[in-house]
Amino acid sequence: MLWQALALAGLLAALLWLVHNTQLNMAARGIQSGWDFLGQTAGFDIGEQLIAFDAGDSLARAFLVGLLNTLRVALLGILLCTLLGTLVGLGQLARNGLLRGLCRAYVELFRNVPLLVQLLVWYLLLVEYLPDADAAWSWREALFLSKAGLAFPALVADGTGSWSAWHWELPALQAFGIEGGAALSPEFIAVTLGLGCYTAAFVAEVVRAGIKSVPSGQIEAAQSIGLSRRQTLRLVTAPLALRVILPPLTNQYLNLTKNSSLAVAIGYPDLVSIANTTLNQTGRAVECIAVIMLVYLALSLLTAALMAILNRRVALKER
Amino acid sequence: GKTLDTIKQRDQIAIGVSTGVPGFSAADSQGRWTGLDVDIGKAVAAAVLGDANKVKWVPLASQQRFTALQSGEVDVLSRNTTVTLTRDASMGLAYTAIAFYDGQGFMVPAKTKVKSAKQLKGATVCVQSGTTSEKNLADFSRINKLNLKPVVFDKFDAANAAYFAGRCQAYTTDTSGLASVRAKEAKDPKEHLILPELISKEPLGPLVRRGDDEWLAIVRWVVNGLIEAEENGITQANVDQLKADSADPVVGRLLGKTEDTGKLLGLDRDWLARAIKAVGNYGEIYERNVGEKTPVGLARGKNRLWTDGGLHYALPLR
Amino acid sequence: MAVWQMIPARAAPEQPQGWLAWLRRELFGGWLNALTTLALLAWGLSALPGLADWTLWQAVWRPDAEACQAARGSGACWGVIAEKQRLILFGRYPEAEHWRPLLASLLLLALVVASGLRRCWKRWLLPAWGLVWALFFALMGGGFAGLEAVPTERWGGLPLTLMLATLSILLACPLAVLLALGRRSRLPAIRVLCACYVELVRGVPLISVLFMASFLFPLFLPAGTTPDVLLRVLLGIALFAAAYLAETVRAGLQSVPNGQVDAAASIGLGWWQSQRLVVLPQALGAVVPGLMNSFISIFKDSSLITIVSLYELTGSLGLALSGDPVWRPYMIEGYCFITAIYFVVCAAMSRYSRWVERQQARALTR
Amino acid sequence: MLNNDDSIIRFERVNKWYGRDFHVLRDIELEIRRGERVVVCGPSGSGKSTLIRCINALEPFQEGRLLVDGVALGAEGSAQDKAGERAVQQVRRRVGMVFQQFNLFPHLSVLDNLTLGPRHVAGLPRPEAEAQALAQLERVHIAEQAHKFPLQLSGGQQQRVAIARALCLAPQILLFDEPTSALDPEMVQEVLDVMTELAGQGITMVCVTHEMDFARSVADRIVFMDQGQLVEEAAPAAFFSRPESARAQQFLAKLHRAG
Amino acid sequence: MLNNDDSIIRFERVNKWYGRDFHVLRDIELEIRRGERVVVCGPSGSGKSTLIRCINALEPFQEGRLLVDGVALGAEGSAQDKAGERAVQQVRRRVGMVFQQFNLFPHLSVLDNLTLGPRHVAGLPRPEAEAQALAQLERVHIAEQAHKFPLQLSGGQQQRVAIARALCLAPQILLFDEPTSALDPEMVQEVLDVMTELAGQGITMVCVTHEMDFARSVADRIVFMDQGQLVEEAAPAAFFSRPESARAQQFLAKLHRAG
Ligand SMILES: Nc1ncnc2c1ncn2[C@@H]1O[C@H](COP(=O)(O)OP(=O)(O)OP(=O)(O)O)[C@@H](O)[C@H]1O
Ligand SMILES: Nc1ncnc2c1ncn2[C@@H]1O[C@H](COP(=O)(O)OP(=O)(O)OP(=O)(O)O)[C@@H](O)[C@H]1O
Ligand SMILES: [Mg+2]
Ligand SMILES: [Mg+2]
Repeated sequence: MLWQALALAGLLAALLWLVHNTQLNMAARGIQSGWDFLGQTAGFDIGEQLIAFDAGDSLARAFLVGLLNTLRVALLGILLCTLLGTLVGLGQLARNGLLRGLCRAYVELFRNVPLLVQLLVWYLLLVEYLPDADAAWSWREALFLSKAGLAFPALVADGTGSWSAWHWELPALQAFGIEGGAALSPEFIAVTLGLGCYTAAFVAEVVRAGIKSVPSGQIEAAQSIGLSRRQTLRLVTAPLALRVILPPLTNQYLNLTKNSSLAVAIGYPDLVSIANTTLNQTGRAVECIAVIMLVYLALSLLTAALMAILNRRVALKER
Repeated sequence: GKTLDTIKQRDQIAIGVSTGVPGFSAADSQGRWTGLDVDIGKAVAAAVLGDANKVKWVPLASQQRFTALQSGEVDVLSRNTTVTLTRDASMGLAYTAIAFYDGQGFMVPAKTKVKSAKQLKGATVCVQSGTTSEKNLADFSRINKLNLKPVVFDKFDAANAAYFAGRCQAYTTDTSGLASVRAKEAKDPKEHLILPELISKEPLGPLVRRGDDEWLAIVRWVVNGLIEAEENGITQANVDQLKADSADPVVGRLLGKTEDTGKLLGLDRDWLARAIKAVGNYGEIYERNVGEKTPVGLARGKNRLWTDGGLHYALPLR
Repeated sequence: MAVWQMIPARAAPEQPQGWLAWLRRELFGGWLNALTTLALLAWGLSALPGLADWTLWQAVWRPDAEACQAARGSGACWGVIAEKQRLILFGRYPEAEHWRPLLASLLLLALVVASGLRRCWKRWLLPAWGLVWALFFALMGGGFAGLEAVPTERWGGLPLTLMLATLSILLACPLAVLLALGRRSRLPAIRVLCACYVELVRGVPLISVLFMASFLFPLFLPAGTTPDVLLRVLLGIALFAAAYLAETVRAGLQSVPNGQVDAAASIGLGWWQSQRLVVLPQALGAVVPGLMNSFISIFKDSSLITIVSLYELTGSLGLALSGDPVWRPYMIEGYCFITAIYFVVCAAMSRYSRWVERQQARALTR
Repeated sequence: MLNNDDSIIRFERVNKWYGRDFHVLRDIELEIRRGERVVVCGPSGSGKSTLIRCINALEPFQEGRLLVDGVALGAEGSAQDKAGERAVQQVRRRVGMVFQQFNLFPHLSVLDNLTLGPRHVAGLPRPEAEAQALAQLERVHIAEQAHKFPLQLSGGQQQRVAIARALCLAPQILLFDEPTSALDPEMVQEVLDVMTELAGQGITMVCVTHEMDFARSVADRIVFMDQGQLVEEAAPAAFFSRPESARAQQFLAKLHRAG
Repeated sequence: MLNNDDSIIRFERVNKWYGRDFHVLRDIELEIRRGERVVVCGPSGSGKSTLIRCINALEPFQEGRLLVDGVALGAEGSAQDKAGERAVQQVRRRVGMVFQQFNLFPHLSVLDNLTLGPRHVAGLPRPEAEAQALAQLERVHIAEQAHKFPLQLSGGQQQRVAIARALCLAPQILLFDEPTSALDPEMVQEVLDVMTELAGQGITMVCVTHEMDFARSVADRIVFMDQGQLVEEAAPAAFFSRPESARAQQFLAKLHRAG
């Protein structure tokens, strides 16, 4: 009891001290604080946006744009790492020695190099080695790949609002690169590829461990009731392995989401990048960093909660 | 004031500089800091501590700079920082003097044949985050309906690298920055063109923390003193001699011969003489770091003295 | 009823042995297998020559900017490493003094390696750590005995990476153990506190912690008492890493059977004694791979401090190349160089962890 | 050795090694007749499990030949790759197996455990497969547990489900590998009872067990193994009263002392 | 109940619950004299382990009082926080305990296992502690294993190390919780032999065991528990020949059938 009270009191005192210092410091230096700045106009543009945004919108909306950009990268990265990771993980268990070796090498290489370096390399590869926007590689005049990213046809509305107004718009070469259609920026591609490939190495290990964790007795039992190799995999091994795989896989998804914050290093306007800009424009450092932390925390807790529900749904029923 | 006391006590000034803008503050191959911003810092150190080398240089990314100053990590922020109302009024900062008049411009690869920023419709523009440049760009784009697409990097060198790699069709920052980047970092400076438009006013100068007026005054008057020195023909070379035999009452006042201006600032008589002795007058600093004979090669332009038709108008030291 | 005769054991019929048989079995056993092999080989053969050309045959090895320029696109320019290696490895440390960071890093590396060997687990190891750290900082910082003083803002490159990684691991470990013990404490307040800390920290990205350490932390302290930015970043990484390590340690604690605690109590050991002498040694032993993985992460994560303008290995590569128009185009070669460094260190760590696991299994059982 | 039509399992000089040096089955010659109930016993590690796992093609062997209900399982590497695969599937359809650790599929309900084979191997539609599964569950007296999950059952119940699962493919042969040794003492009897019931129904059974009471009352023949060889085979009465080989005598002596 | 000076353990209406509802020890009244050898038996789950773990203060109880060698262990929450802590330490120095699962420290050599208590609790310097540990190892006849690690020993050897470890603090009382039930049958006897030897040396022993032969030949008294209560206590001869309570009769009958 005494110890608990002491620990709590100590912690509280430390916190109070920090808050007090901060207040003193901020007051002494005339730093303004508070959340009112979220309502101010942003005054800056954002290069990529899922919802309409221009410099006249509020900072709150800028944060929202950043958050959506983060989610976009995270979701695509999760998709990529799951696909690639599963393939590589299965490849590590393949009968073919060459394939096994390659997959092993993939895991070792991507796991043992810092993600930041990988992101920088991907980005460098894209902007250094792809052709300039005005000399883009094109595929059937529909896909264009260049330093400006990947442009592809998109459905667009011409503003009249009726259904017939929707039409396919092809990208085309203009004075400053590719216009029209939709495009993925090289920053986005680099972040997605980087996150996806990096996390895939970890997912591969998770998948491999999951499959190996299925007791051999289960597989023998399946064989002894006459299931073929593929049926065994589909009906017994996979569902059992999945239950083992799911929790660590969630962790990897969470890691990927958190790691998407490194996008700031290569100029992708994710939440951290927007917060950084805002911090500079308004000087509200405490608030901006709090926004970053709270948003990621909320994302983590949300994902964890969802996965916990899923986990419970698939958990083996015991007495 | 308190700042001055602590500085004297630790016998060192902490000065925030940028992580690398050639001509303003950049590390040379020996890792020594050089540049216009750096020289101003040195002048302050010489004036206050008597030694231009008693400085702890703190390189700061643009997001770090204000908190570093606010929190006391640096005493002066001499880091090509634009003075704006927000920064002055709400962020716990105070500007001292303007050391460099600048304006934001664009640089494009010469081969694009773009001659004016107004032709940049729809272009992708590399820009560094956390600067006034971002906002100016947005304003310029809106006013002229250019629909410019910014690609924002957290560091100056990352933005440079992306521009030179060809990621963006244009690069925007203060023209001084553009010139210095083109001079020092372009493989062939002729391949890049700085467009004529200036889209903003960018008065750059050292900043100090709010709440210590004495310290603010010291930094402000050191900068003014350097400009005044140029106006009065005091140079690094002749300062000692002038101090010994000049009969000019203005020179005498500046160099502490006839009047003790130092006492008013909490310094000694020779403060300005030492500063000039250490780094020269404003004109010398300018020519040494960014002038036309340097790789950066900026003409004095607006940064001439008012007597020559420029904007530098030192407040009278008396 | 029947009784069989004694049958002596004999050796199995000869299976084809050797690498040829291995190749046959592994690569061409079954048509699907053979097909895979052929497809992979075809792919490899189509990609390899180009790669080999680029990395080896067409590459320029001399620090010769013009030759590099000529080979650009077809061959690598390894000369850039030769030209810039010092800047990449030591950042902005004064060039004349480069022997100091080199020596300091070697000392540190040697000590880390020595600490990994069972043979060196002697009494002198602890004082050795103290001594080496003292030497490290003395060498790096200088300012005595004629050594030029070098402020921390000029430290950079590999020594900085090594120092940050090792020191933050050293700082994080004890904290992690305390947190893990705290999460299993009988006292609810302590349990909740530790759990909150761990979960909160694990929920946010490292760079937000680094931002906090480098931009915000000074605001939290009384004016004028701001510690060096290096120290703050170091603390930030350590506090962050501790949360992750704590979870690993906790898993280890859970793997120790309750009976061990009972037994320790029954021979009269108190709570702290039984944790220190009985539970922790087993718990930490059980999670060596997990701990090692965390260490690898910490080492890799040290690269993130470039984002807050400290020039460790990744940052000093940018410093070395991005400001130099002559060599900037060869960034990719630079990345290959530091990638190799990171890879070697991390792979060595994971090899080591596997070795330890095998050693443990062998040492403790018959 | 007779080659009469009655034989349903025949080992012909089967030899098996683990690795290169560990000779685990040595020149096994054994013939089991249709409907016969054989108990295999012997000390731990003598190769009993390996022997019956060969019958189900769960283990390959390196020499000799094994005929199971007319299908030939050849030695590993004997040139019949593709045919071998098919033979294995045929054998497995005719042989049911019950494991020591039950090996029920924990993610499927009892009913799904039972219908998995019939539906995916025999291709029965679900309703039929379920009807049949329920019938088998009746046979082992746990029809009321059909919708529970394996881990919700007691050990004895789990093992009975495992037996029902083996029966669902209507096998010619049932193999048991120490079906009661993972059970708590109280539950052993329920499983033995079910097995005794089955034995009365004319199915061929090969059973590895140390339950000597069961062996005595149910088996037609007892096979004693040691160090990978068949050492002795005899009718239960004869085996228990006067074992011939020294090793069997030793083994029985130990069992008695423990019992 | 007598309050003679001879008594070394005395339970006074001890009651214990697990959680709120599970009443595991009910009004236990039990007195054990110095030098007495008591065997506790009873069906699984009857609370035997809980009972003797209370003696070593490994389990707190909620009501009543327990005197161990003159030190009083109070009920949980009875106002003696700080004193309670000290009492627990005192008790544990006087009581040695041997567990079913041995609970040797696998990361320490046999010698270190034995010297851990003496060095860190009694504060003995290492050489002395080691000398004493070797003496105890002699006593259980495995001095030659001193430098091995526990997992390198057989179960019987491990249990003997555990006994030696308990002896190293020179306890007044030795508690055994089913010391042989985790052992392979061949190894049971070696441990029982060691225990019988110890019993001849006058130390107080409380032993939970189902080894009835051992109980018969060594115990001074047998205590029979069921459902958390003491049901019957008697001299071994009397207990085995004519148990009084119906439950003890049942229990013995089952044991006989199994044996
Ligand atoms: N996959 C394997 N690889 C190598 N050796 C094995 C393998 N499986 C079993 N063995 C060894 O083969 C021998 C025979 O094993 P088997 O399981 O057939 O014995 P068993 O008679 O069933 O014994 P038990 O009564 O213990 O089940 C044992 O010594 C065992 O250790
Ligand atoms: N920590 C606990 N929490 C809740 N219930 C417990 C706990 N420990 C034991 N029990 C329950 O208390 C009862 C008595 O346990 P105890 O271990 O004392 O029995 P026992 O007589 O030693 O049985 P056995 O012969 O199986 O060892 C059992 O029903 C057991 O399930
Ligand atoms: Mg077996
Ligand atoms: Mg018990």
